[in-house]
Amino acid sequence: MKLIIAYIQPDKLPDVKEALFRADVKKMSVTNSLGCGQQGGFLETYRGVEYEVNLLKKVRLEIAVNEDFVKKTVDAIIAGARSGNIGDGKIFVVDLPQCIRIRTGEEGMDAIG
Amino acid sequence: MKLIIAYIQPDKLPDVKEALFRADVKKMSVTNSLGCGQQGGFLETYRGVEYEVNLLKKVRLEIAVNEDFVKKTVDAIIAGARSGNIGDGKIFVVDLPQCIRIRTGEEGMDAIG
Amino acid sequence: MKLIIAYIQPDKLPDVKEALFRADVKKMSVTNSLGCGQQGGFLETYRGVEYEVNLLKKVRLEIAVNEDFVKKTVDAIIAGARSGNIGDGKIFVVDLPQCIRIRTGEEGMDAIG
Amino acid sequence: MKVKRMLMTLLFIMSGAGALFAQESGSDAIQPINVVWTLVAAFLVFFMQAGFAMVEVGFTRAKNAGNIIMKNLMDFSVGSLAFFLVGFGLMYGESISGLFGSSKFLLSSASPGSSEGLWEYAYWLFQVVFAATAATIVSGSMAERTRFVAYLLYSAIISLVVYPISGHWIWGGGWLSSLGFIDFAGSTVVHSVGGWAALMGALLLGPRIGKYSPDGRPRAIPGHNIPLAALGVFILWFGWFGFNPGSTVSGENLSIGFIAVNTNLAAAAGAVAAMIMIWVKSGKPDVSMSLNGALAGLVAITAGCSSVSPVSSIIIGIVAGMAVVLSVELIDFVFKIDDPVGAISVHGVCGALGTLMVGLFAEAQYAGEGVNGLFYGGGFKLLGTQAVGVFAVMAWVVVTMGIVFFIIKKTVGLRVSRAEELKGLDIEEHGMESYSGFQIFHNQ
Amino acid sequence: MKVKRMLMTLLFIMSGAGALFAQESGSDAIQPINVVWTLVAAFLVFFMQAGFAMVEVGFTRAKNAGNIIMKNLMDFSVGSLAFFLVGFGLMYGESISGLFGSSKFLLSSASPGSSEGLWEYAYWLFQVVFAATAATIVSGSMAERTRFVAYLLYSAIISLVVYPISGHWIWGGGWLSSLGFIDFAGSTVVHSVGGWAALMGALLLGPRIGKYSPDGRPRAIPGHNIPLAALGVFILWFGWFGFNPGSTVSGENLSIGFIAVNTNLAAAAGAVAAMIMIWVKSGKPDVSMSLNGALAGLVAITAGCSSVSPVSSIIIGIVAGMAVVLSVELIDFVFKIDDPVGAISVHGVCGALGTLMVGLFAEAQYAGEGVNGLFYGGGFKLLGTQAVGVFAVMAWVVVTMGIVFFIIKKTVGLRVSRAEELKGLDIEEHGMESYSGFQIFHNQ
Amino acid sequence: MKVKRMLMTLLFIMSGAGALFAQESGSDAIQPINVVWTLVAAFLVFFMQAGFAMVEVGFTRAKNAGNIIMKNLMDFSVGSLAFFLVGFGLMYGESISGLFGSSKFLLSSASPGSSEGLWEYAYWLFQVVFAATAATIVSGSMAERTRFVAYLLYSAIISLVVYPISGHWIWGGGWLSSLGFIDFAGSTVVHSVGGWAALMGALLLGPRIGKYSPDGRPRAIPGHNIPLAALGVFILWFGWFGFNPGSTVSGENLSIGFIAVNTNLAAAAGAVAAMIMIWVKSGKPDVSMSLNGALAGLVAITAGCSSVSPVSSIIIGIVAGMAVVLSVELIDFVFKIDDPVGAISVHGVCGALGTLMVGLFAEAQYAGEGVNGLFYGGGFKLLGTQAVGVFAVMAWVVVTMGIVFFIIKKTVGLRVSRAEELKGLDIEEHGMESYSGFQIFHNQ
Ligand SMILES: Nc1ncnc2c1ncn2[C@@H]1O[C@H](COP(=O)(O)OP(=O)(O)O)[C@@H](O)[C@H]1O
Ligand SMILES: Nc1ncnc2c1ncn2[C@@H]1O[C@H](COP(=O)(O)OP(=O)(O)O)[C@@H](O)[C@H]1O
Ligand SMILES: Nc1ncnc2c1ncn2[C@@H]1O[C@H](COP(=O)(O)OP(=O)(O)O)[C@@H](O)[C@H]1O
Repeated sequence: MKLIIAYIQPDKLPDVKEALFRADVKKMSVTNSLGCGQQGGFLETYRGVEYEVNLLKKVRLEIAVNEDFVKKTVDAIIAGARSGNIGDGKIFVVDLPQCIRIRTGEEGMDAIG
Repeated sequence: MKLIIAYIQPDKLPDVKEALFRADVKKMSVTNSLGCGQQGGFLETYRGVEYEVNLLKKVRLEIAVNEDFVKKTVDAIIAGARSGNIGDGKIFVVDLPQCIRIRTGEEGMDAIG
Repeated sequence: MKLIIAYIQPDKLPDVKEALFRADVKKMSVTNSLGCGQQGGFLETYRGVEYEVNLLKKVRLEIAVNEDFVKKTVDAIIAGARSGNIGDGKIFVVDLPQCIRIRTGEEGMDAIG
Repeated sequence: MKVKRMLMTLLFIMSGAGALFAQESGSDAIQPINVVWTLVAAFLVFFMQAGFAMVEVGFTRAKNAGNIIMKNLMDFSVGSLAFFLVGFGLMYGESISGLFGSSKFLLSSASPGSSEGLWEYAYWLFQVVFAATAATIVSGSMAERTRFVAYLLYSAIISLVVYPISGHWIWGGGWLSSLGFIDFAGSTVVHSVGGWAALMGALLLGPRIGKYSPDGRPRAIPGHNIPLAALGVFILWFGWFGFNPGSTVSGENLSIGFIAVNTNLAAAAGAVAAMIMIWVKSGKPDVSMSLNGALAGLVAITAGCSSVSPVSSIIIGIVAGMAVVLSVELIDFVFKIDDPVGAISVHGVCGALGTLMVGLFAEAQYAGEGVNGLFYGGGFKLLGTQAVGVFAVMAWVVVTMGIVFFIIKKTVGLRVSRAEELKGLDIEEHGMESYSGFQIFHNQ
Repeated sequence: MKVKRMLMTLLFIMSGAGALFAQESGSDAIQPINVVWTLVAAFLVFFMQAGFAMVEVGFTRAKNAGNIIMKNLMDFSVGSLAFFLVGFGLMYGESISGLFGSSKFLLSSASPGSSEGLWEYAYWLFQVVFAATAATIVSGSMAERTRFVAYLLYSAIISLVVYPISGHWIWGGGWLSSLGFIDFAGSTVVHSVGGWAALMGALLLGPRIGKYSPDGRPRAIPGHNIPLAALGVFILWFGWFGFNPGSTVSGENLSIGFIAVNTNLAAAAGAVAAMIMIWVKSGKPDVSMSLNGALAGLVAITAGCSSVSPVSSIIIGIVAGMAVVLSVELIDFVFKIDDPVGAISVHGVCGALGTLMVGLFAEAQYAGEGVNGLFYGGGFKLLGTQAVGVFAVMAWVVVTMGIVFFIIKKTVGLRVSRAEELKGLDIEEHGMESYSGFQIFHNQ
Repeated sequence: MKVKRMLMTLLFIMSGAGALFAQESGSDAIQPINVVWTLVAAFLVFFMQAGFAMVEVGFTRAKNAGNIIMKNLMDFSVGSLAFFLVGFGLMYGESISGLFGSSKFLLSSASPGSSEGLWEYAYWLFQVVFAATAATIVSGSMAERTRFVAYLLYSAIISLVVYPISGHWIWGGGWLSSLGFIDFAGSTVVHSVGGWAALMGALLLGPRIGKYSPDGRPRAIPGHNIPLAALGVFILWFGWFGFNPGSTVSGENLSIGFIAVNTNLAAAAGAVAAMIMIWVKSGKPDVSMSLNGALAGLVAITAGCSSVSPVSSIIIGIVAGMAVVLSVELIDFVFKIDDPVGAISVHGVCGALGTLMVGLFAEAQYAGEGVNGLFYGGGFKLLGTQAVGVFAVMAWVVVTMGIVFFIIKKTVGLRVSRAEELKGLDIEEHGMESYSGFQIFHNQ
């Protein structure tokens, strides 16, 4: 199994969720995050002073999937999140040796879905 | 070493913390998260309109432990978090090759605790 | 590649960011987190009653880097975050087999930076 | 001086004492007590601007809070200037065949030399805060998706022309006032005008993204700060004690106490009724709906607060409280018009309803010689007049504001882009965040 | 009619002008200035509802904010109706052997026909906002764990019966007033009644989950919005200028300025004293405690604001400010009663204390012929009377409200389930969140 | 019945007396209407304390919100006591060669015996809320980095000495008043004094950490709660209707309406002008700057509100609205003084500007016999006098407050440590959080 971690633009979340649902990845966890990257950050001014935003709002997705789902999931995320502009984000894939469903105690691949 | 990631119901946090303390797992990190899963989500209405909550509040635990602690930790989480209802959550276990304590620079197993 | 996860004191964030920039690690993701550890927690009183803070505010850094950057990154974090007091935090290093840049679809090492 | 004369007659009908003074020299009528009372009331009504701002901010999403603040600040500021330049004159100037006023522009009727001249200033202040109330109602129904420039234009126009003219008909000695139409403090003049304008605005804007699911079911988009919204409602209730009792523009008119009691009872009844209604319908006592209920009661009693008994006020409040719940649902589910704060229902619908109910509950002992509603032996006469007024004003506003919003839409554009709406108007329109540092999830 | 007659004579003696008319026909004694003053004061006191709501919301947790709003909105709304139907009559109606009133139900004593009839409306409004103040105090001490339905029942009962009867004893011409008991603006009539009711409520509810550690040590459950709480305190302070000076129900009574000064000085002294006290005790100047200190000073001066000197007011404020800190600790550490906002200490304890201190600081030159406290040669007489009043009212409220809450507990149930309490009352009782979108941690 | 009898005797003493004097004139001035008006105005001005608190909280960061609340609560509380003990006497006591007052300490001039004696209480209340306004302005510019103890000391001193003395010069019958200097409601007496004190405070404190980049470019540190700040501005605007019209301290003076109109128009014009200005300069209509614009207009019209025409008021508002934007930039970019809320620009700069503009726009028909500004044929005479006053007061405050802050800095210390500033003053100075449970990022 793999644990997929993705950082996307917050306003892309609805689109990404939809893309994932279509790829029938129905389970995920979402966290707010601040990102630092190439992206300059849209210019914010406050009281006429330029506001140096070097930590930009991002949304962090964490999705545990079985091997055969990895590609579909990654593609869905890209499909939903890509705008072609700097700041679109990253996807990280980590090995996931073990997964347990608290409710049932099921382990491994059955627990993922 | 392993890095244990668990998603639980927010109102279970006190119980889980207690269970972990009893299993003397005394260190952890907690983050707010929104989860998407089987759970339909308790019905919320606002101004008489049903509120479609497809992202439910969850709490994310991150606990780094030594191999011999993995089972105890997982069991403690389950003990504290299980209600038997959909939405109880998941536990993910990831390999943790390296761990450093910032204060002392200690590495590996000594740094965990 | 490696995924570096670090928990630091919130008020150390500016220093750590600076240290990382100097080590030219320019990309990272930051999340708010509550930590539980050795640290007793500074004493807070509210309306004259002692406030038992057993979950302390921490900041969680997530940084994906190439192998040759791991040491520089870890050292930079330590340099910026260490105060020598309990509560300075931890650094966890996880293997990162795969990384994708959403904007371009680039994979692996090129996608990290 | 028509207004002044009307005022006198008003006082005459209402209070023995006041009338006595009234006969003797006109200027004597400008008693300090009346000026003080009118000003204090005006201050309270001004404060309602803060109430509206808080209600609208609280009932919408965090990412648009600053934009709503701006809209509320500006509709009052721009409106004040517009009403000073033109509006007041159109409303209270020399009447052109009962249709609109034609003098008093730039407050030319006021002067520091005489007590009437000075009174005119106080009177203007009381009028401008009413005009601004009508204007600010609209920002609620147009929240979270309107271009800021478009809103500025709208604010100027409603205060310049639309509000003053229908206002002239009823309070400026126009045709409706001669018909005997009763709208003591402005259920129709102020609230319905705002409400119908809000309707047209929301209609031409269309719903917010995500408000309706693909299959057309309405989705809830919960407000982000209920405590602030509640504070707003309390402030509005507080300000209403200036709005209704203050409309005597006379502190010598002892019925101010009576009017305040009616106002309070209707609001209380409205809140309770709305709570029960939504409780029964949705299974839980919804907070925001109960808050709307209080406002509904206040809006509804505004027309008749000096013409009906306290018990009737309670009934009027109950009807309004129930009506607002049904109206919100109707507009949301059936008409599928997206009104984030329920402005159309609270101000438009309940304003009309309240004005009509004067035709049912008016009693001579409160309303004055021979003025009785249907339930008190007055027959359908008054009810008819009230209906004429309600619909005449509705027609006027729907048509004029419809045109105004349409022109704005076709020229500067009424709505922000999809991207802007998703990111939020605070960042896109004003380049700032309202809650800097706070971790906020923008689900939709 | 006792009150009414008193009032007449009062006005008669008072105003030069009024006195003149008074000879001709009593009616003209109702001077506009008195009606205006009483109404403006009533409006200010109404606004205190917003203050209470904000204080209670701010000092409790985010997950229960909407529920607290609802409770504050509803105790005023339900209370207004209850006081209109029954309460006012029980308090100010024809006295049955000094125990309770028996007429004026449904405000039958008011009428639009005469100036006295009209005055009665204004007077009722001033009274209803006082009744609502007593009622709303309780929601603070019962916050975060009370069933909403139970609270609705409570609100109705206190405004229907409990408050009016003890009120009758003191302000309605009842037995305590005949004893010469002094409670000018309601330290006892309003605040202690609310405070003792709050005590019984908190007692029967038990502490919030997590408030006391297994070994019984109290834990702090910090409020979630201190700025809002502070705003609430400023609003209350503002409203108190209606509460105390307004209690002359006469603008011709020039001592209103003097009363306002005393009110302000006591509040300022209370805030400073509380800050220093907590600073010394806990090492840091706690914000919420200092805010409580200002309220403590206000509550304490309410009884004697027209009977003591400004310097005495400062002393009274200091005593109250120190007392509130000690009382909060006593209740929290020793009695282990969980009072989230400190309502029992602020309103109950400081209300009683303030009423007693009139017996120490009263001076004839302010309080009137021969009325002197212990420190001004009056001996223990007045102090004794004050004590009788304080404890009589305390006994009355403790017993009646104890019974009321007990019955509610045994029937509909007073407290929500553990699960509901942990999830928060907003979601469980009202199906909504107060800060939708905000990331919030619910530690406990 | 005793209470009531006492009350009556009390009333008898005073209003009996009042009536008597009334015949003779002189104390004819003490009409109930004037006392009521002055008190209501004083209450409104008091409420401005809440406005300042909310504006300052909203425009700064969440981690310091509680500390700002404390400072606002305490400068009023400490200030009230200080002004009672000494300040009032220095300002309004027997003048020592036009420099400072020397009697009326501890409000000794007031007494319950006569109507003048009672009037003095009302007058004191009106004065103390003005003094507190000057004091509270400073907390904004010193926000987020000042030691709490240092701030307490400052508050005491400005209310004890600094404000009263320059106040004496202008309102206490001092040398400036004899020169014919016009500052009707305190653009200079109150706002400039606060503004210049704010300047010295910010200057001696130095900028917040992170406010200026190493290369000296200013960085924005956005406020954390714009809705609260906006509420504060609405509250201030509301309170200003007590501040300016109330300064007649007479309800019989019918120009109160005229003054209120000027106040409102200047505020509206200021908001619009500031919005346009910042829009043009930075490309977006900044919310917080527009809010500052409204305040700028209010501050600027305060001096001349009874001396200029409504149209002039609009012009004055526009000038102030534009000036505040430029001034904020000048101070931020050029002088590199860190003023988190813009207090120096709004109160100092616009206060001075407004006072000077009286010398341009004053018209005899409003200002009284022969008082004309430069634009109305009065030549440079009045303008000169205004300039003398503005700069005299500026010099007085800059010097005295400079010394005061310097001494505090060298003794108790003015600023918190770097670590404390980073962690936030709420935790470090008061051991609490203002938004417990909320997830907040403290970027800087
Ligand atoms: N190496 C990294 N480690 C952790 N997070 C990263 C890394 N690189 C990018 N991110 C996250 O992805 C977001 C987008 O990256 P950015 O470089 O700005 O855009 P792009 O990838 O399109 O160039 C960043 O804001 C950050 O949150
Ligand atoms: N595959 C997954 N990847 C990431 N998070 C998951 C995954 N499955 C479940 N979760 C997290 O666990 C929570 C509970 O899962 P859910 O399916 O609702 O309950 P249950 O596991 O009892 O069926 C979800 O809300 C989500 O936060
Ligand atoms: N084993 C662990 N698993 C997860 N997070 C940890 C672990 N140990 C420490 N942390 C995080 O690091 C923070 C600092 O650790 P702590 O033990 O308090 O300080 P120190 O490491 O200096 O002794 C904790 O608050 C927690 O957020």
